[in-house]
Amino acid sequence: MMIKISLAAQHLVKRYGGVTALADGGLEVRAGEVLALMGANGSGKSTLSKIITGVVAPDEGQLLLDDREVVFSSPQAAQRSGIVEVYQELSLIPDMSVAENIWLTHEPVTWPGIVRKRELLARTKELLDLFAGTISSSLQPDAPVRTLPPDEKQIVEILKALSLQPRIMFLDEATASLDSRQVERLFELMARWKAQGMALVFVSHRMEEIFRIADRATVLRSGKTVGSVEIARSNEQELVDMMIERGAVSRYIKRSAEREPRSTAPARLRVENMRTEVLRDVSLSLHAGELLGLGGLRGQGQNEILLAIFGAIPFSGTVELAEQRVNFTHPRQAMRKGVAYVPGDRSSEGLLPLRSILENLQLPSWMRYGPVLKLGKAREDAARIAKDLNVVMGSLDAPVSSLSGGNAQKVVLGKWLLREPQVLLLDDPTKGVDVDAKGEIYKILADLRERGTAIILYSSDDEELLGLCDRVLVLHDGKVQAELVGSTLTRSELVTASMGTERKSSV
Amino acid sequence: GGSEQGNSGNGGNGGSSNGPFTIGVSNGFVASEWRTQMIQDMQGVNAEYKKAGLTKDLVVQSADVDVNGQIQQIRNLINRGVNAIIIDPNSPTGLDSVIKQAKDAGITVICVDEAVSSPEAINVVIDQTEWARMSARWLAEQLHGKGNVVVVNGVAGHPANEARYDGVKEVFKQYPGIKVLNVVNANWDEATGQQKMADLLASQPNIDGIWVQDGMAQGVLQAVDAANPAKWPVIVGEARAGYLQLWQKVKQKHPDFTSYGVVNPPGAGASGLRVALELLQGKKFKDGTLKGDAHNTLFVPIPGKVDASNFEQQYAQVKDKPGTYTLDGSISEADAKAFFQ
Amino acid sequence: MNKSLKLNPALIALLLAIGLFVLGGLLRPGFASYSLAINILRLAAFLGIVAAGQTLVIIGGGEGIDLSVGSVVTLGAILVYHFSNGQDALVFPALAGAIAVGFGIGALNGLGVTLLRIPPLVMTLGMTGVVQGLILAVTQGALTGGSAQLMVNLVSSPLIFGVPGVVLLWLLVGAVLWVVLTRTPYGKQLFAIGVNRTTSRLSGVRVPAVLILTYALSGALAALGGFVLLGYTQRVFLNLGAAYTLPSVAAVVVGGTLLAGGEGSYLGTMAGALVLTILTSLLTTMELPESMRQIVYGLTLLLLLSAYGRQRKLRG
Amino acid sequence: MKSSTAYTPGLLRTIFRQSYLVSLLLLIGAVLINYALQPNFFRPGVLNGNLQTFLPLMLLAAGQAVVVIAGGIDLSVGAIISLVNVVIVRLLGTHAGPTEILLAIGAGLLCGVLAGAFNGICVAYLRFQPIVTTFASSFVFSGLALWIMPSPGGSVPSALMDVFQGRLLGIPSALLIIVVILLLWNLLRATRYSRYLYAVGGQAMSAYITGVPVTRIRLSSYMLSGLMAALSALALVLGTGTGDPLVGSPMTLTSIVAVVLGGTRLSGGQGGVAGPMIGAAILSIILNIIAFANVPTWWQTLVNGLIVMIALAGPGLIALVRRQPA
Ligand SMILES: Nc1ncnc2c1ncn2[C@@H]1O[C@H](COP(=O)(O)OP(=O)(O)OP(=O)(O)O)[C@@H](O)[C@H]1O
Ligand SMILES: Nc1ncnc2c1ncn2[C@@H]1O[C@H](COP(=O)(O)OP(=O)(O)OP(=O)(O)O)[C@@H](O)[C@H]1O
Ligand SMILES: [Mg+2]
Ligand SMILES: [Mg+2]
Repeated sequence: MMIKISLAAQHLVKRYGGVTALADGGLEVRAGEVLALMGANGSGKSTLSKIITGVVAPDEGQLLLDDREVVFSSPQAAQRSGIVEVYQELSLIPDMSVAENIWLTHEPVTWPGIVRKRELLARTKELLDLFAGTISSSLQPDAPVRTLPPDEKQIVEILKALSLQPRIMFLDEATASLDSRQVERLFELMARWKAQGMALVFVSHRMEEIFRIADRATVLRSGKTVGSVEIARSNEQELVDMMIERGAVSRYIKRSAEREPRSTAPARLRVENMRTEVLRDVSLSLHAGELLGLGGLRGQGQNEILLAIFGAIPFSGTVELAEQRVNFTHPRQAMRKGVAYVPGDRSSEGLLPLRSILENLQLPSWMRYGPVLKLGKAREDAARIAKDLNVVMGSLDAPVSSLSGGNAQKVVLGKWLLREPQVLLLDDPTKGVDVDAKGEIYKILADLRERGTAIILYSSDDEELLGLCDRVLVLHDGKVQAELVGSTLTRSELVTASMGTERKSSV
Repeated sequence: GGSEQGNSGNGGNGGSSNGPFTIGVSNGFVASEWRTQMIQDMQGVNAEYKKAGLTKDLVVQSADVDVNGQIQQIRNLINRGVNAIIIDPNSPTGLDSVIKQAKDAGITVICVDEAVSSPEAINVVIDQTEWARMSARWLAEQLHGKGNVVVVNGVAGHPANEARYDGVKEVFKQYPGIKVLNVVNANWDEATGQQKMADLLASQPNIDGIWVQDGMAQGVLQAVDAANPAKWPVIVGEARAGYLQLWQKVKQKHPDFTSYGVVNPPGAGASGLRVALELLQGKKFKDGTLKGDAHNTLFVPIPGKVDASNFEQQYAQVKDKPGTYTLDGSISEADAKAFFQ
Repeated sequence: MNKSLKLNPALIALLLAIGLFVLGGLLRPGFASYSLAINILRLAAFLGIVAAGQTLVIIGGGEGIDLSVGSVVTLGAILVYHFSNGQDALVFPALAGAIAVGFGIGALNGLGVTLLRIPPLVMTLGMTGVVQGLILAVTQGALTGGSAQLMVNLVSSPLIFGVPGVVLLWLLVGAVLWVVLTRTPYGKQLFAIGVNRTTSRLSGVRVPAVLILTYALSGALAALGGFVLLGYTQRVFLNLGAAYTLPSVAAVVVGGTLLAGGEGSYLGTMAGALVLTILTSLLTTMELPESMRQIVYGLTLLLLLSAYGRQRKLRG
Repeated sequence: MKSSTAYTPGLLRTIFRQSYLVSLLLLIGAVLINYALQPNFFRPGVLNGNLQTFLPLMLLAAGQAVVVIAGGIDLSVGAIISLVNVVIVRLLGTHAGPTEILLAIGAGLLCGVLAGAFNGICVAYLRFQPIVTTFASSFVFSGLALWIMPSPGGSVPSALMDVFQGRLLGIPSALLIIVVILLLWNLLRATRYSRYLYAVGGQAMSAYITGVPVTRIRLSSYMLSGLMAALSALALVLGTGTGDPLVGSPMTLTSIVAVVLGGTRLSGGQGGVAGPMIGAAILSIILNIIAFANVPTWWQTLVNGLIVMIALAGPGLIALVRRQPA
């Protein structure tokens, strides 16, 4: 049983050259409570938590642990005081096994530092069992982390933090890449830990999660802590108003009823029995100005469909664009034919961190500006699109890494909108994007749809699918489990279809 | 495990016999025209002996290897059961133990181009120190015993380099008027020599003489020619086709230009081969033939030099040769026999 | 990370070069002379031209590095020497041939790196062995040919203000590479690949093609380097280029290009080549034993590295 | 995309996980060819002699591998060999007794570790880029070597050399050393420290925020490499019986080729030490094969280069063939 403790962070400041990541950050959390840390993208949530867990050195401010001032010069120091974090961008070593990752730095050892392998595996098994039923059979203690899908990586990251038997645990967008069952399980566990007297700080952009799990919420706005509220005595509107200056809340923009998709017209995109390592005979068709959703649990092959259409992975089956058989073996060919793909993993698949916003926006399009580039023209076009998407940035020449999540995502979208694609493939474009930016992205999608762009949207957020899409294909185990449209396009239908007829193999 | 090597050679027992013998060659540095010419010379001489039924084909092992790699080369030759091994050593002392193993296996070991300390081997070399003294003396005399000299050496720490420079220092000691301004190492690389010389000329206007080892003189002369100082320094040269051709070219512009090149013959290898065969046929050296600390060194005469007196005919010989050809010379079979009882 | 340090490394390198030159003048009267300055420019030009391809390869990222440049320099020189055979008329055909061969060897490097996934460092190192072997096998050590007067004039003799042609040629290469890197789709894509290959591929960049082209260009530029070096030495030698391999990498890094790839410039490399050449010349002209020269050279290089090209802090 | 090589469970995996599998097969192949060309290859004397010549590079490759695993690279190992080599021989002096011998060897090893520490401090604490840092430091070390011993010379007590060239506990000394090194590595592999090495090489930032003392681990990897270089130098001293200020430099790049041949990626965080040692042996055996296959003089360098290239390309070719059908 853990002793009661409390942690208070006061007036923390962190600057990166020009950027001020955190202007006046603070929070207070006690044993046995879940504190929600909320705020728009780039408001400083991750920075605040990283300072407290010793990863980032603050420029100003102080930490009080049980009312005594403490300074953490390194992550180990924080860990020694029982403070750990589930990092937003994870802290796993790809080439090492699940067990090695979870126990790194605190392996059970005998003299002289020899690791007790058997005990290590046993203890790892215990931890994994906490998520039994929500994870695949391939998540074994000795599986290399490299081979795991994102959700299972996230789970390993959570267990890694837990294995340190913390007194205070930060979860920075730990649910962003989990599917609904895994989120359920995590919440059960969090409730248990809370009962055992652990203090939890929970970062998420999903309102419903906040209202389910959190006791209190502390809200950050552009680097400042603007206040804390008792969840029980608050509501979504209040929180959103605290998070963003303008009260404008995002609204899902449904297709205006009169302009139903002209199913009679020939399909813009048709896919027949597509097979890959994951997919098993997937067929679909998509009309101009239609927004088709892909639903279901994570990793059921949704992103394989998008990648295959985009020519990024090999597959068997046929793809037709505007009734013409195409056979893309490289994204370049798809791109040339007006197909665009927004990948799921912004930082590692969508952006060039070191390079400027301009170069990120123009990467697919340089060829258009002549053998010797007309940079003026390129800059104009980029500036225009950045304005359309109202990307909040210093200048086009600022490194894209200086943008917060939401704005970075707009840049990824923008680089394709510059090419006015006929078919737009989106892999969870609002993952880890704040309410405000989400709203803007929804609006962009609606405009594109009005202009006749055919869109396929995969989202891990069911609300989004229900709110935005004309049609939703629910995938399970590499097959289309159900097609939901009109009256059948409801939450309950979606959830039941997601689970598939038979449950996933559970260890 | 030298003793175990003993039985690993087939017929590797020296003593008196009349072949045909298998001769192994170990060369540890290939990126050098001098070494390639050395091997070609040996193959030429071996062809004679082969016709005479005295030898089989040479077993040549030639690769860029470190000392250790050359030890491996020699071990392989031992394991092939050759009758004699001719080594152009990468190290004067590092091969001693493997040479002993060869000896234990009854193999005759000859070192050429550069002497080794192992008493089990016979060194067939020119006297590198004397080779250097000759040109140093010439330079000192040209300068009438006084002037500022820069020295362009080969690879610092390489035994041949040190041996030669010792000779030079020895000579200059006798001429107190000669002041060595600077010593640079150009690693026996013409391009490097040219660049370093260019730097020296640009930064030191008062150079009266240049002593340079072979393999770099061409570059040095080119640098001087390019800088074309008001008063040309006296330049020690080398006995290579490329240098003589350049010499000829310079003479057009500066009729009074003269230089001096001492032959460092790649034929040393061939000389070594001849000595090896005498030994294989059981001959014994005349007393006093072998010199050096270990009394294992046979100094073959330095075949000659190029200077103003004989430049014309020497040049005539090489004017159509590739620039990398080195004036050569190796002892005849008769010369070789003369060393033996 | 640290903006103040990122402030245009090329400029820093150039200042360093000038600083070193002045320092040389103080340490050694006669060092900061016009003739030596010209001489340094000429020597820097050789290194700079060889390091041009190296810059491209390193910017391309993925541990990109080309250790075959030295051997290709030698090969290029040998080819020009042999096929031009001293006749002005044949110089440019021979040069074209040499560059084509260099291009081909580079392309092989590229294929090995992309298709066979051989780490660039060992791929290009292995290629060095193959090229050197080819030279020996074909020439059997007898390097025949001649260097045409035209070539000698082009490289050695002063054109304007005593500035030799090779320096102007170097500036030309510099200008072309500046355009290539900052004003062409290829350049933009090369930087993109250097930062993130997945993103690049998913943005329609043909990563392998760009990389193969890059290594090929490196080979071609190395062959060009062999040509100019031949114009200087007027004779070929089996190890003519060997001395340029690792310095070319050092020049790129001293020029502020990240070995990790995705960031850098050829202007920086040019400044880097100057820095290294000045340092070598300075050490040559000082009366030091070789051992001291080496130690000082190494320590100074380390000092230069401390100015920039440092990796990001672990703790933000 | 998730370039995740599919995860194969069970026994198969444990076999295929061995990073040195390919190199081991290559070694067996090379040995067989060598044996075919040189029937007396397995004679104890011959084998022992070969092992003695392979040993220095094998030790060097092992040290290089440690740095590479930890995400670095060391271009100064050759220079460290030269430095240690001359230090040992200088201290041995003319006729060394047991104390001088111990002193010399101890000082030599210490010297190697210090040189490694110098690299490590530059890379880990000052955060210079490894390749150029070690390239620069190599000048410092070889300069020191030249300063200590301007030209080759010195000698080693023959008793000492006989121990090395003969047998210890009935086993050829070289073989014994190789076995001991491999055992030590396996021991190390089971410790927490080795996991730190792999973590730092695999993902330094993740390792750091997990609490791995990244800076210290990087430093230690270079010190280990320095130590192995010193051992390699010792093996050279005992093999050649002399000091030579230039002896090491040709070995640097070869050691890196050996590491890669041994299936250890230069990107770090993967592989091992056994593979690189095997790689080193392969490189040396290639020389034997060329020697006994009667390759014409002028073709030896080319043949050598081609064999090495093929050996390097092997795994890639297999993978390529595998990729095609997909
Ligand atoms: N290492 C860094 N260098 C420069 N700027 C940074 C760095 N880390 C964060 N920032 C900036 O500081 C601000 C806060 O970033 P932080 O990641 O804390 O926001 P966040 O609330 O976690 O956003 P999200 O919800 O997208 O995770 C952002 O504007 C970000 O661009
Ligand atoms: N593995 C580690 N464990 C604990 N602290 C670390 C570790 N690595 C780095 N740090 C800390 O992170 C910070 C950055 O590392 P480093 O020491 O290289 O920076 P620094 O020395 O302050 O930078 P500079 O040399 O520019 O002053 C330092 O405060 C260092 O103490
Ligand atoms: Mg965050
Ligand atoms: Mg963020």
